Amino acid sequence: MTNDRFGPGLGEVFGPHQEGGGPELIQLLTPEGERVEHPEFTFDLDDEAIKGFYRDLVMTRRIDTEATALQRQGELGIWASLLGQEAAQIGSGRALRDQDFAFPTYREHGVAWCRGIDPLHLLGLFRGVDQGGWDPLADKFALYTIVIGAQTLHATGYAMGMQRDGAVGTGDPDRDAAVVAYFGDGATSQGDVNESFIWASVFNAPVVFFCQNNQWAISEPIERQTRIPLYQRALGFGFPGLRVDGNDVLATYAVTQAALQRAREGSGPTFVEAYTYRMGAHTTSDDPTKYRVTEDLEHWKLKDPIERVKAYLSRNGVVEDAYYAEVEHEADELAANLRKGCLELPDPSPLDIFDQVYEETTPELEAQKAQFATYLESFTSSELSTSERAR
Amino acid sequence: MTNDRFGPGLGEVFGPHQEGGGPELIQLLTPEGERVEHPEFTFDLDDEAIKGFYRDLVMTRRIDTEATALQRQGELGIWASLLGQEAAQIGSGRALRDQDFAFPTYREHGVAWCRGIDPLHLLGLFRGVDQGGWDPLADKFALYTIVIGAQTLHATGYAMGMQRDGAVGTGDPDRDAAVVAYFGDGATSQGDVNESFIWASVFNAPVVFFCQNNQWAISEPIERQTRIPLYQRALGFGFPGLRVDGNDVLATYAVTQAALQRAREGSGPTFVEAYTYRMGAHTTSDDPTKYRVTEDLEHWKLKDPIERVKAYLSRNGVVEDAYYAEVEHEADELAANLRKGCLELPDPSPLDIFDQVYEETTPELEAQKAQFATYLESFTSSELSTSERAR
Amino acid sequence: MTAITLGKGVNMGLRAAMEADPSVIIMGEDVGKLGGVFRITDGLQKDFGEDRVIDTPLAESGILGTAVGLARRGYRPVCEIQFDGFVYPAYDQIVSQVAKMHFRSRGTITMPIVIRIPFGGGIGAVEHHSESPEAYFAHTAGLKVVACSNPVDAYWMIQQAIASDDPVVFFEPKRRYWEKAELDESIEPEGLFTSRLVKEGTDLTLLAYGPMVKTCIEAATAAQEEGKSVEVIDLRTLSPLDMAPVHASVRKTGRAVVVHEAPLTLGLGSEIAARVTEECFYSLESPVLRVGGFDTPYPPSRIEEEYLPDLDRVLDSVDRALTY
Amino acid sequence: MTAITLGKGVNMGLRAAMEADPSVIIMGEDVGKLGGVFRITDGLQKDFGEDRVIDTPLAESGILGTAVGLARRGYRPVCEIQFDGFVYPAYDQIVSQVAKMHFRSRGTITMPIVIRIPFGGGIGAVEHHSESPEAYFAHTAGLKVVACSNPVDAYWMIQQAIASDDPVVFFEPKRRYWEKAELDESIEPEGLFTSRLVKEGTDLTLLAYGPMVKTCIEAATAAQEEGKSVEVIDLRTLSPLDMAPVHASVRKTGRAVVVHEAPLTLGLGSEIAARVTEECFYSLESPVLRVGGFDTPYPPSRIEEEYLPDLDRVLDSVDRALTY
Ligand SMILES: Cc1ncc(C[n+]2csc(CCOP(=O)(O)OP(=O)(O)O)c2C)c(N)n1
Ligand SMILES: Cc1ncc(C[n+]2csc(CCOP(=O)(O)OP(=O)(O)O)c2C)c(N)n1
Ligand SMILES: [Mg+2]
Ligand SMILES: [Mg+2]
Repeated sequence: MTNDRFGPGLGEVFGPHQEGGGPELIQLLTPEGERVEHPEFTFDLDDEAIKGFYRDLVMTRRIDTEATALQRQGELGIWASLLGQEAAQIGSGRALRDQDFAFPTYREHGVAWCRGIDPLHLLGLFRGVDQGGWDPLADKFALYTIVIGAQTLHATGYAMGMQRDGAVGTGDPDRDAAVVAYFGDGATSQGDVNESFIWASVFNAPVVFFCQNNQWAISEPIERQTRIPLYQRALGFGFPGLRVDGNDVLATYAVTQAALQRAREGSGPTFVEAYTYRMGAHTTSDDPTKYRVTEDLEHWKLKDPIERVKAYLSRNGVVEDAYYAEVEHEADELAANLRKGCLELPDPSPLDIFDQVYEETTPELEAQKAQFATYLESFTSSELSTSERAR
Repeated sequence: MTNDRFGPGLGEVFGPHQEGGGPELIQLLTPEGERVEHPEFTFDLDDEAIKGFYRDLVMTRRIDTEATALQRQGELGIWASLLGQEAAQIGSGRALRDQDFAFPTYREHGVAWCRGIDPLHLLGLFRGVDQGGWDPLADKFALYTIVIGAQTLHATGYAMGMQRDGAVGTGDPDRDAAVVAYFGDGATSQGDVNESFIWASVFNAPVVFFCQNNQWAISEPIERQTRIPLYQRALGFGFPGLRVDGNDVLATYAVTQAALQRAREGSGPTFVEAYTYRMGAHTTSDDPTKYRVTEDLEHWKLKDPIERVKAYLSRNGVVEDAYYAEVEHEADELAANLRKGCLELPDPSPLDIFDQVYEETTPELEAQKAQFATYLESFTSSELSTSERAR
Repeated sequence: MTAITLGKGVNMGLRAAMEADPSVIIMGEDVGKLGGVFRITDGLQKDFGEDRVIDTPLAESGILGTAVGLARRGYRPVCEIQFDGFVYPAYDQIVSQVAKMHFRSRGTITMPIVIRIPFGGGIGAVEHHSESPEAYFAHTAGLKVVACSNPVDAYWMIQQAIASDDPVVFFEPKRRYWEKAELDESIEPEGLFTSRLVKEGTDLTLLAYGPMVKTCIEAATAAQEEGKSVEVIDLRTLSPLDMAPVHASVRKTGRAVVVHEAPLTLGLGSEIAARVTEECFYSLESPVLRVGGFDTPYPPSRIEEEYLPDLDRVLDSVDRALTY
Repeated sequence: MTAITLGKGVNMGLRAAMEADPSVIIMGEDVGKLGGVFRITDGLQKDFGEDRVIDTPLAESGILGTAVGLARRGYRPVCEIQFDGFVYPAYDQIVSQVAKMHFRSRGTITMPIVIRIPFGGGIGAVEHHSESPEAYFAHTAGLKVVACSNPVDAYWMIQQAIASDDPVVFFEPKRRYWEKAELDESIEPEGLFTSRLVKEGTDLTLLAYGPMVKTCIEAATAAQEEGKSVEVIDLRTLSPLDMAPVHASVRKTGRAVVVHEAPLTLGLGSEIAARVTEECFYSLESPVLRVGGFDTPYPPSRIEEEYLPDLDRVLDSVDRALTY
């Protein structure tokens, strides 16, 4: 890249890309739990808030481990674990205001928690009883989007709607709103994601592009998607890009908060790269041993997003050990309820699907539904169907 | 953009975006026809070459005006004029070596000229007798691509093929090859174009992305596609972007030549923004008076790509006036032949299309062809078809 | 009563919809100052402003993807796809997002999006400008698909499509944009998802939509001179299909021919033939025949008249069906 | 003779093709080290290197678009689409570029590209992972479309598809990946674009492809116990369709039922029903019936067994046809 005639060399502009995130990494809480200063960003909440973050982080991880267990026991078809990404999600999720709207991928269980969504509602999609059990509009949290990148355009369009509703740049903190679009490192290669950057930039839409760079897209390392630090992508589209330590809940909160505020004020989009690591498999169906070495894992264990908060709380005597036990206990209860609720999730009725295709159903579907109903009735409990006999 | 916390501000990085292309504009020949120095790029050919460029420019413009006339007279269904973009196309087209491959849009008539393609072959698509009359593989010039942006991925894939064939970075000037992908300012918004940037960057493919920023995408000004200078897009993908005066054939040649050489050597992709202006309508079907003011046109007339070369040749006594007359005469002949050839272009046979769908045709198509043949035969010259009677 | 073109009908319908409902917005390439390459949105940006008539960046997926977000925010986007052949970059957003959102959310989210597509050939255009992709959408559960064939329907159907809380792909027969008819706004329109009998007959039923309706009426008229009584139905709605009038007609005539510009294989004709045969098996005196474009890409325009079904090709099939 | 699974059959076929022809390359998401999410490309990158087995960036349009360029350079790309529901971002490149290139260039450019798509439901997956989009491609002139139903066909058909100079969309019935069969490589395979009679019968003809072939054979066997003689044809090729054996069978049995997982409307069943009716009109004792997925998006997996055609739904239609 450093060819004079083709400068500016990226190195000169951004400094070299370094292991561990490089000098551009914004950090406010070290892995050891020490607060550090950053010239541009400060965490402006008190220790009570950090205490709350700790609870959020633990509860979120517990939801995740319980769901993983449920999958192992065959109660879920699949589960996408967020292990290691809790801080990125809680930090950004807690920066949202009521009137803001979040567009998740399929992994934002921590953000859902911040939106006040009953974790049980997250399980439906993975158990196969629905495609998301919450109310996306009431909870201001879109349904999980599995088609990579598609939601970034939805987020941008929604943000354009906020502009048209006069919900941006009014100066009224209860009114000014913004959107956050979640996506992964792999998603940055999709046309849709890049188109959303163009729309957001051209229309100056109030959207924060929050990319959790967990270093992997299933088996593909980040090098398959980019040869420069991801946050620099934004510069090519004319809006700022920042890299924050995604395992640092304080920094993630501070940066997302500032980016959201910037959007709410009408200053346009920001790209936030939360530099983190996918500690688990891509999903419960995946086998990472086929494509990555455990050294990385060990290395990242030392940067655990929860441990550093606990270290901070303890070192500064913010909480007694009792608090940890309390939270543990609360997490146990949550997990137990989650498990109980999961097993009780009702299966959908095959006949209902016909009514859910359209707001105004069609004669064709009515007919198919009626025919299918008759067909189902044809199996009286007494006589078994051939296939049941076959089994 | 200049918000400290969200720096680096683009202004600091690139300098402000200014009318006329800004300080970043690479120019070697002024509109007045004076050679100027550039710190990084020099034009290393002699006056003979410039004399040749003049001829290329004039011939190309003449092809264009003749085609436009043919359309007005109903001999072509539509024509996409390159008026004003001749230098961008001749400068880049002449920088190509035999072994290089070019992927055009629908407007690269000047590049086709440089590839030695009979201008008559360009007319087929617009007359509706074929979809490009040349041999894309033999001429190393792909068929025109109308679906905006699609060809940039083809170009990148082709370049990846060159890599696999060991035709890159061998140091053998007759072997090392590169690809140039042409596209417009509007095309930069398409997902495909941005995906091609990602592929080229990640695989370090030998491709030059040559964007003719003619300021318009039909009726939409460049502001609808980007809020920063287009060449800066490349920086977000990790390869260099440059802005060259697209009305300066010398600068365009020098920059494209250097970018191609860089690609051939194995140093990867470059984005070249040729800053120019669409002097005519989008196509003969378009009416620019509906959306743009004539002042701009007047302003750009002063930067005409041909006039400045003529001025240079005359001022430096490179040619006698006789030369201009010669070229004019040659252009007249070319135009006359083009017109004659156009009128003589044979219509395709309706029955041939069945054989062109597949390399190995299918029984279904054979049957449809046979049935259609019988049907056509059913109209003997004696008895007219109902529709003909109707007419 | 004023005589308007089909293009003007859409334009007037859009204007009426925007006046009636401030949540209606128009998005697309060149729909603003230019008024669209076919001038269908002419004058709308001037009167409703840049916030409601949006010239978008050049990317169809972006248009549909942001429309999904705007719809979720309560807007009713009307997206213009400049030409039939350019809808494919938006295919993923249409098929996986627009079409499925209501189902995925079990009805909590509606997608009142209209996708306007000028379609079909016959205007001497270059490749990708003359296609008939309607089957790609009619095969997609969650979408509704209609096609107008005349100025009056154009005016009413576009308003009904915009009023629909379900996504509607709205096909406009571009080569009929300049066809004229009298519009009497006082006459109430039928429902959007209904077929219409446009010419009565007793010997055979011609089924068509969009550009082929005119061709079929002409064919029926020509057949009449030869003593053949041909009934013509304008299907108007392609998904859902309104088969009741079709079945009634075929039970009467015993013969049917489906006509469209789209390639034969898996075109609408295949579905209609299959359904008619299922429903009217014992009434059929000949198999349902199909006239369509050939199973090739759209040809260079100098031979498009040979490629496209025309009066003679329709009459040829009518004869084949009648003499079966 | 070795017993192999369907998945292994594709894997072995890919390996054989890559050994036979150095221009064959594999592209896709996770096809390298991981060997694909279904392990279909397992071991290939290790043995053929990263230049021939390419882990691509995460973008399907990019995969197909660069494949077009590689094909033009003389390569034979085999593109893996990870799941059926993720092919749509590549739809534009497939429909407007891959399918039309040979036609546009009047034969000077061939597109020997294979697009591998694991398709269909029944594996308890989340949304977008269980779709049957084959009709979207079979309606597209310029593409050829096939579907394998068993390990032996998987092994041979993938090699034949790669050897084809025309683009082939290759559908793999993902829920049958683990089905086993004996492979005898010494037995010459039939042509790629041929249907196959897999079970003889006299009363009715079942037509299926991919995952439904097994279901139909089971249904035919069950019917036998009830004294009904059902013939089963594995269509194998969806575009072109190999109708000769189908017509021969229906002329014999007088009745036919087409079965697929894809939604009924405009599914392959519609085209097959229309053609069979056109060709065998006087032999038909009942209309050709269709069994397919309902015209809804694919449902949550806990009820997919109800949504998908199964033994009973097929038998139900068989009875309806026989008693028509
Ligand atoms: C359009 C599309 N293509 C492929 C897939 C299959 N797929 C699911 S997740 C995934 C990797 C995503 O990686 P990334 O964006 O980094 O998100 P992460 O899973 O790491 O959170 C892929 C390829 C998909 N869901 N959608
Ligand atoms: C995918 C697609 N969408 C829309 C169009 C219609 N269209 C043709 S040219 C054009 C504008 C292209 O602008 P630009 O990329 O700047 O190239 P220019 O015409 O200025 O050379 C549009 C929208 C198209 N050809 N393809
Ligand atoms: Mg990732
Ligand atoms: Mg332009």
